[in-house]
Amino acid sequence: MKVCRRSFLSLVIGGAAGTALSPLPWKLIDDSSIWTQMWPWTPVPEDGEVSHVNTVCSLCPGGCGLTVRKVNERAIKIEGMKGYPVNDGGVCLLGLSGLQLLYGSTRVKTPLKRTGARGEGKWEKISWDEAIAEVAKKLADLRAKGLSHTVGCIAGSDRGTVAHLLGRFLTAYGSPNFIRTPSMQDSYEQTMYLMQGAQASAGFDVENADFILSFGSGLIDGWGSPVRMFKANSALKNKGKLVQVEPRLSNTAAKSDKWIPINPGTESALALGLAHVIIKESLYDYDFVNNYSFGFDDWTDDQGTSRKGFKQIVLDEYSPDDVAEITGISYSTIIDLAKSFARASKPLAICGRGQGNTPGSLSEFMAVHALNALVGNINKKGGVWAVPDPDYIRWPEVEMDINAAKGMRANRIDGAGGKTYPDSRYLLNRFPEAVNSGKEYPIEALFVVGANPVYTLPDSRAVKEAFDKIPFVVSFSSYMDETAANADLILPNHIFLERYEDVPMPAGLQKPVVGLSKPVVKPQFNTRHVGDVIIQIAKAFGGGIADSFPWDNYEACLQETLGRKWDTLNEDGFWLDSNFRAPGWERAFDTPSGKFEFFPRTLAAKNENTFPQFSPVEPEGNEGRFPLILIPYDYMRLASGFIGDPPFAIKTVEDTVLKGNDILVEVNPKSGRGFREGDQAILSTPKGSVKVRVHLFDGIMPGLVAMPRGLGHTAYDEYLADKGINFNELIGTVEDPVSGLDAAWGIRAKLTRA
Amino acid sequence: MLPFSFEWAWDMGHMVFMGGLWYALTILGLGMTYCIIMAAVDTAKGKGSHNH
Amino acid sequence: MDSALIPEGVKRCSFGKFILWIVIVGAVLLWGVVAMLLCWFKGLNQTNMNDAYGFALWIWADLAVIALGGGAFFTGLLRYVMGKDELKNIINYAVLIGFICYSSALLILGMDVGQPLRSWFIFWHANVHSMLTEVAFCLSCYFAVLTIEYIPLILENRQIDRVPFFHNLSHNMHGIMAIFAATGAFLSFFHQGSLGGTPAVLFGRPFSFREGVLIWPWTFFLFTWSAAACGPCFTILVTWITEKITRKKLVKQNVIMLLAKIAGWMLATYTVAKIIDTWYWATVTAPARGFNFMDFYSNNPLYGPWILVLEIVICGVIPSIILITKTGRKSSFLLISAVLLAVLGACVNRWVMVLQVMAVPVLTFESWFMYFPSWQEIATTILPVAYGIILIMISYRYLPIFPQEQEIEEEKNASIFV
Amino acid sequence: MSTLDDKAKEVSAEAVDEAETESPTEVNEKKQDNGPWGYIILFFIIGFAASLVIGWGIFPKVLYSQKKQPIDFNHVLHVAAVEEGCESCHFFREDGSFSGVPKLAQCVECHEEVQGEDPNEAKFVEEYVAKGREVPWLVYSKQPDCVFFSHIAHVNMGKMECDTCHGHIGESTHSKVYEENRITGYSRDIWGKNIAGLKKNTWDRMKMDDCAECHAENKAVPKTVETLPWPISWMPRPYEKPASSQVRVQIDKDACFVCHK
Amino acid sequence: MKEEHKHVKTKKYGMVIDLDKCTGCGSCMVACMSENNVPFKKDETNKLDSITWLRIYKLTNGKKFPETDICYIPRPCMQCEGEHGHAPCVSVCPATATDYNHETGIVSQIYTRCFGCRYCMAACPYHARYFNWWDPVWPDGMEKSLSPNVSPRMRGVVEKCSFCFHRYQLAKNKAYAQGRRELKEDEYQTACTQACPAGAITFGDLNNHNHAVYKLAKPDNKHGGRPRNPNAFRLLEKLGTNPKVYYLSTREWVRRAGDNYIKDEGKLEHH
Repeated sequence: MKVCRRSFLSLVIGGAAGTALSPLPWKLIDDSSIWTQMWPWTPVPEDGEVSHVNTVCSLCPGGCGLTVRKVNERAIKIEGMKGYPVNDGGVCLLGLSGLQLLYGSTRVKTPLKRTGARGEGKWEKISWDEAIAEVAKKLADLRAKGLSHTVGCIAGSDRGTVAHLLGRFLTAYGSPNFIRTPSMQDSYEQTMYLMQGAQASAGFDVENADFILSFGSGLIDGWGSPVRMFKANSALKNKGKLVQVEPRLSNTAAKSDKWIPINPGTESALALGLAHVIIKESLYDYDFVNNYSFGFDDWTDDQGTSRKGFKQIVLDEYSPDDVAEITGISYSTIIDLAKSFARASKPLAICGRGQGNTPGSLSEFMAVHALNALVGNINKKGGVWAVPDPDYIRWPEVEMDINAAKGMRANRIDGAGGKTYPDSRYLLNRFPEAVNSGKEYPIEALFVVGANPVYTLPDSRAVKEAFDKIPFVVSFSSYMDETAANADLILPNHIFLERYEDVPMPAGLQKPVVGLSKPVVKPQFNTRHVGDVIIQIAKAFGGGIADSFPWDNYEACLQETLGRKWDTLNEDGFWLDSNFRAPGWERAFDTPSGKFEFFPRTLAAKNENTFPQFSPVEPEGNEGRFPLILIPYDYMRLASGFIGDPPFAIKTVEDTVLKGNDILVEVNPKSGRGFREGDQAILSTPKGSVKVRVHLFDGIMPGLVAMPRGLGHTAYDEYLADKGINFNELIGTVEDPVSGLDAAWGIRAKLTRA
Repeated sequence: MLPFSFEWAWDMGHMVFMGGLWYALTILGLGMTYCIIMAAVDTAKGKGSHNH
Repeated sequence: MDSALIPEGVKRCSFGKFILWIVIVGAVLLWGVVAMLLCWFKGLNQTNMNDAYGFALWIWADLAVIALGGGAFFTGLLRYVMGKDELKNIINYAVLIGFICYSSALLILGMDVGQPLRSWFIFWHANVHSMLTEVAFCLSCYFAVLTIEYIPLILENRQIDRVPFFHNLSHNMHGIMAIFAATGAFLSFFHQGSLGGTPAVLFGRPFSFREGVLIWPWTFFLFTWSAAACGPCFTILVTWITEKITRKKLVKQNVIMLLAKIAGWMLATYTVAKIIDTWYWATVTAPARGFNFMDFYSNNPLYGPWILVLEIVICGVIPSIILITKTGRKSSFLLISAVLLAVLGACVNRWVMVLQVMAVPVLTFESWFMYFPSWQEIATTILPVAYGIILIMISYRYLPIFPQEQEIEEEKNASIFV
Repeated sequence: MSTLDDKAKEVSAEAVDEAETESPTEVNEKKQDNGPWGYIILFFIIGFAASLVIGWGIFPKVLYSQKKQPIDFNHVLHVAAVEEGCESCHFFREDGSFSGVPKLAQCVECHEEVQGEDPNEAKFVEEYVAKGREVPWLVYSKQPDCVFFSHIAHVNMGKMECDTCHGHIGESTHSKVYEENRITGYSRDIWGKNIAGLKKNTWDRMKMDDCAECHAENKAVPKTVETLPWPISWMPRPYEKPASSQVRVQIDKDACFVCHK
Repeated sequence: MKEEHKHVKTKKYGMVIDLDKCTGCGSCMVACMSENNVPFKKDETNKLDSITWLRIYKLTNGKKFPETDICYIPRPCMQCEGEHGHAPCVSVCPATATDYNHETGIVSQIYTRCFGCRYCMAACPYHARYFNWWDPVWPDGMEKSLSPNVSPRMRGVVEKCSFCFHRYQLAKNKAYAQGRRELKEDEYQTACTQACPAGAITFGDLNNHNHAVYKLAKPDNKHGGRPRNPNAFRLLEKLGTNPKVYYLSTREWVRRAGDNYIKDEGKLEHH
């Protein structure tokens, strides 16, 4: 026993000595640490040949050129395209996160058909043939019943071949209900139309302006084409001034040369007050006003009635004293601002709040635009240009059969272009109400393309209700967004990095530009180009509908449409109308008077005293019950459009905006008495109550509560869903009396302890 | 620890530091070796086999 | 039951009682082990540390136990090098406490690093300019010394001692223990110092940054000094606690008195040095970097000037006075209060040098960083305490830790008979 | 409790046993069979030898898994067929990156149809060329992800030969077995065939120390770069003076980033 | 070794960020994350465990409405030079996992060498260093977007901005292919510089008088690189970290916010 025990011990000691002299322990120590350096669950990106592909971003209306770096077949980095007329190398964080959308978990990977209740998230994978057959059958049934006009389509854009294909399909099928999602573009288009008689978008030559007066436009918060605005803003530092009029210290306000806090909703009063000073001090552009404008002085209308001109009205009613009272801006500030604006060599006044995702009051847009007219900064360098759409889509007339013609005679469901709002083209804000009331007719089927109305439209509850009333909703979304989640059928589109598509006219650009999205990588999933799907659905119908789509597929259609531009686009990534110059003042105004109309005659004939006039848009709610006013704010790091923030972007959001899943609302310490930083609170508006946290911020006017847009998604993936509150749940719509567009800028609210 | 590591470049700090370290290690090592050997020798001599 | 293993001539509680206590403390230990495994397998996300609080509770615990384990090296130095022979009666226990402290420190370090399997890089790819490298080297070397010092104690177990080889080994080790002790003192001096240097070389952190001499900031010396002062205090404290629990006098009072007196003088001189250091830092070092003294002690929910008063006055000046005066030492109450305060002082000092350093904002636009440890951190910090108690229990029961125990027992019995 | 108790008893029993029986007969025992020492030494040797065998012999076999290349490749045949040596297939791209193992597209230039009668050739064309699949070659010299290595800096600027690091792979007629470390996933060629990590040739190992060794050697050369040739044994051809005089071999300890990413 | 340095024009890559132009839009952060395979997790609102090599701080001047002002400060790694490469973080690293590269002036971080002691994080006053508290996890499929030029970090190591050093390497490869050893100014630019829509970031060699960064910051390289442009400042200049990131601002309060001052006037309250 003794021997045994000692021998065993000896064996062990010998073993240990031998092991120590063998490579075993040392190699194991080494290898185990190398193992920690190469943990199999830490991915190793594959290396390979690097290449670059140029394409154009369509995640927002900005339309930036992108250069995508690839390694073999993988796209690994998005960068701004150098030399692209919009962004020249710069790129915003949403564009930079594009690969997370491409490869992300929010993608709809194959056509899906709902199996559970709406929004329950239960889906059945179906083939493309089945999906297209199902849509075609549904549409054919409706058409057979004479209900073709009850089919609607909500699209994120009405420009470019895809939007035209959609519109064309609806026309050939027999529905007038193509609706574009609303933005400040609607108001600017109408302003252009009413004051200048132009069917055009407003382009802003911000690069050449030397004094930008912004009425709440978030020039560096994502307004217009964001990257371009950043660049212009930087350039302005050396040669000009930016004055920001806004109740909250937005980033734009903070970076401006002067921030002028204003009582919210009184911007047009300020514009008219400034006009007052400019006119009174005779600082306006005589040449333009005398020779190219109408309605400045008193005039006589068609009925022979003598009407007060812009000058007289402004001088009578908008003295700096009165305006100071309305806006809360001091008398001297108004005078100084008016003078420095008018004395600048290229002053530019702009509006459209925040990122310009909401249309706003038409009279405000016109008042601001009138300022540009006063200083003659229209259609010239450094000013506002009326930019016509690039005219390259020249397709043969749609072949409408009887059914189509009948359907097209129906009134639009949203009332745009109707009796009340003859000059409006799309009024999506009226859509939920129209569907819910069922006054006009029910909507039996709805297509949603490049839009996420369930999330982005104000008054979420009404929108949801309307969607519940529509029996057949088809989403073409590439992502499982809120609208897709509430659809019956999802026909996922390729995302912009996988498809060809023309991207015309970046928002606010003063030059007609067409960009081209190119497939950077092969489609990653079983998705299909929405253009192809439309063509295939049309073909499934046969007859006039099919005949209206003479192309084999979308790419053929696009090539044929672009014609000689195709090569340029493929090579350079964009086509720029090099002949386009500032339209100037001669023959630029297609108004009844042939001049710029301070007082739109078309409007004046119908509706007296709509302009120039400060007609405040009152925020909804009772002041007694809701002592504060809730306003939204936009912020570059939060995408508030149809795309939600990808993981990288949401990661950048500060903890004073989002903490955990709680959204923080900004309140001035004066209004937020009793609250400490980060306290929980209940924020209520007439539309609903939500739980928030309080962020005390001196940069916001007392009496206001500000909430960022872009949070509160219920769809998408775990990186975005259920974080914060969607502002649209808390606000309703206010119809602009002239345009019918949504003019709401805030809503009454109260903040109580949680 | 070992001067052939790639990033190693001898300087004064190394000399002092490593000198101190190896000095200590040597003393400990030699001391223990001494004790073990002496213990073995003592055992062989028959010391310590006690009956107290 | 286990009487054959218990040293001769001493009494121990029943085996059942002993096991019961082992199980109770073992449960706490197990809790700590579970937390430790969580940290190892799931990573440091189990803690509440963050990018601003990269060093937290563990590093504090580390610094604190090392400071308190300083009793081993200092007592060893006094006993073997300085020739304070009386201390042989407490050196065993000092070594045991030191062993516990240092093994705990190494264990905590093993948990604290993000990649424990690579921690040998600190040796292999050492950057000798880093205080942490010096700490790691000296710490592991000194731990080896403590092990060497602890081994003879184990070998003196009644049964092991019967094996001739082990008996001789222990005998020989005792023979040259002075050399080991001297080496240990040398190593200890440097790693205690390096730990002091660790926060003090952070010139990006004006709160902890200290000027110094050559490569050594003042806190290098202060830490060694304070460990030499507070370590023996901890030894006295633990001895006292052990005596209370065992309801037995284990070390004669003259030994305690001697150690207390030396510790007292160390503490007194340390406190003076610390005051000078603090004054210089507050008036010269920090202001040169744009900081008012009060910037470090205001505008936050925890760190006020009180912590400085606690550390320097209450846990420095007061125990110093008690320990250097004979009357102070004579009173059992004052003596224990003083060593307790001194121990607390060392802990507070290490706390300040780790946690407050992390908490103080340096960038003007940042605010104080506050942190509360997660249960995993707390459990793993308590783990060494449980482990230490168990090791003391076992050692006390089976090893002749207290050479005077039998003598005192006999004297007591004799006095009864008289 | 009982076990501890038993053990204690056992120990004490043994001790008693030892004390009682051994001591008186100690001298005799030693004389008779040299006591327990013989066994002790024997078992020590057994343990020692066994662990050496395990450590040096069995362990390496267990540590590495063996994998065959999907296609047995004959370098000799290919080198003979191309004009520019290694660079015909392993070339530099325009951006200075190194192409490494050829892609299928390159091979297809010659191998669209089956050539010759080698079954490997047939397999290659059938399974990969016809199906358009890339061949999953196993790369012997594959460095881990954390390593950045610039081939062009060494080949073009440093005028090094492929052989120096890769050995005479161009002279191989078959693909050798690829050995993969089961723990780390490394190719064995990185650590080297020799389990002790010893090497004879510059290409025997590819660990960081091997890079360092070569870089350190270069450090020893005269500093005035223009007056080289370098006295470096592996430098096969006369040193060519580079366009710029700033030849600098990375030798500084601060240059971690040069090779790590 | 010293002699050899003479043959190489040592670079001092640095950055100048114009805070008047910076809009706080976050492009630089995302460009950096996307370029450098920075991981992300479900909740990133705890900014103390959220890895952003380049973090944008939002500063306020602390005044009441309507005198309030805000400014954004993008903060990459400052690539401190300290005195002769004695950056706060470099000398403390026990395993030489981080080092000051004298050729470029960039502070390296070798993830596979780092064993996660976090001493460097304690040393960095700018909080530019980040620890991988979690395993990096990319949602299914998204690892396709990872760049092979930067290796993804494993749990338990520290990482930080490298001034996109891999871009320097790749640029050099490209130059080598063309037979050059020197890089032109625009050949090596960081991802954030390239992406910044406002053009607020400038990157280049602070030793090279022709480079834009030199012209903007006018560093006094003889005196620890102190900026001679009166509008330029560096963060925590007084600590002697000698950072290579310069900021420009015409606003006095912003420049003051860059450092601590003894006298209370103009000093920001801790908020």
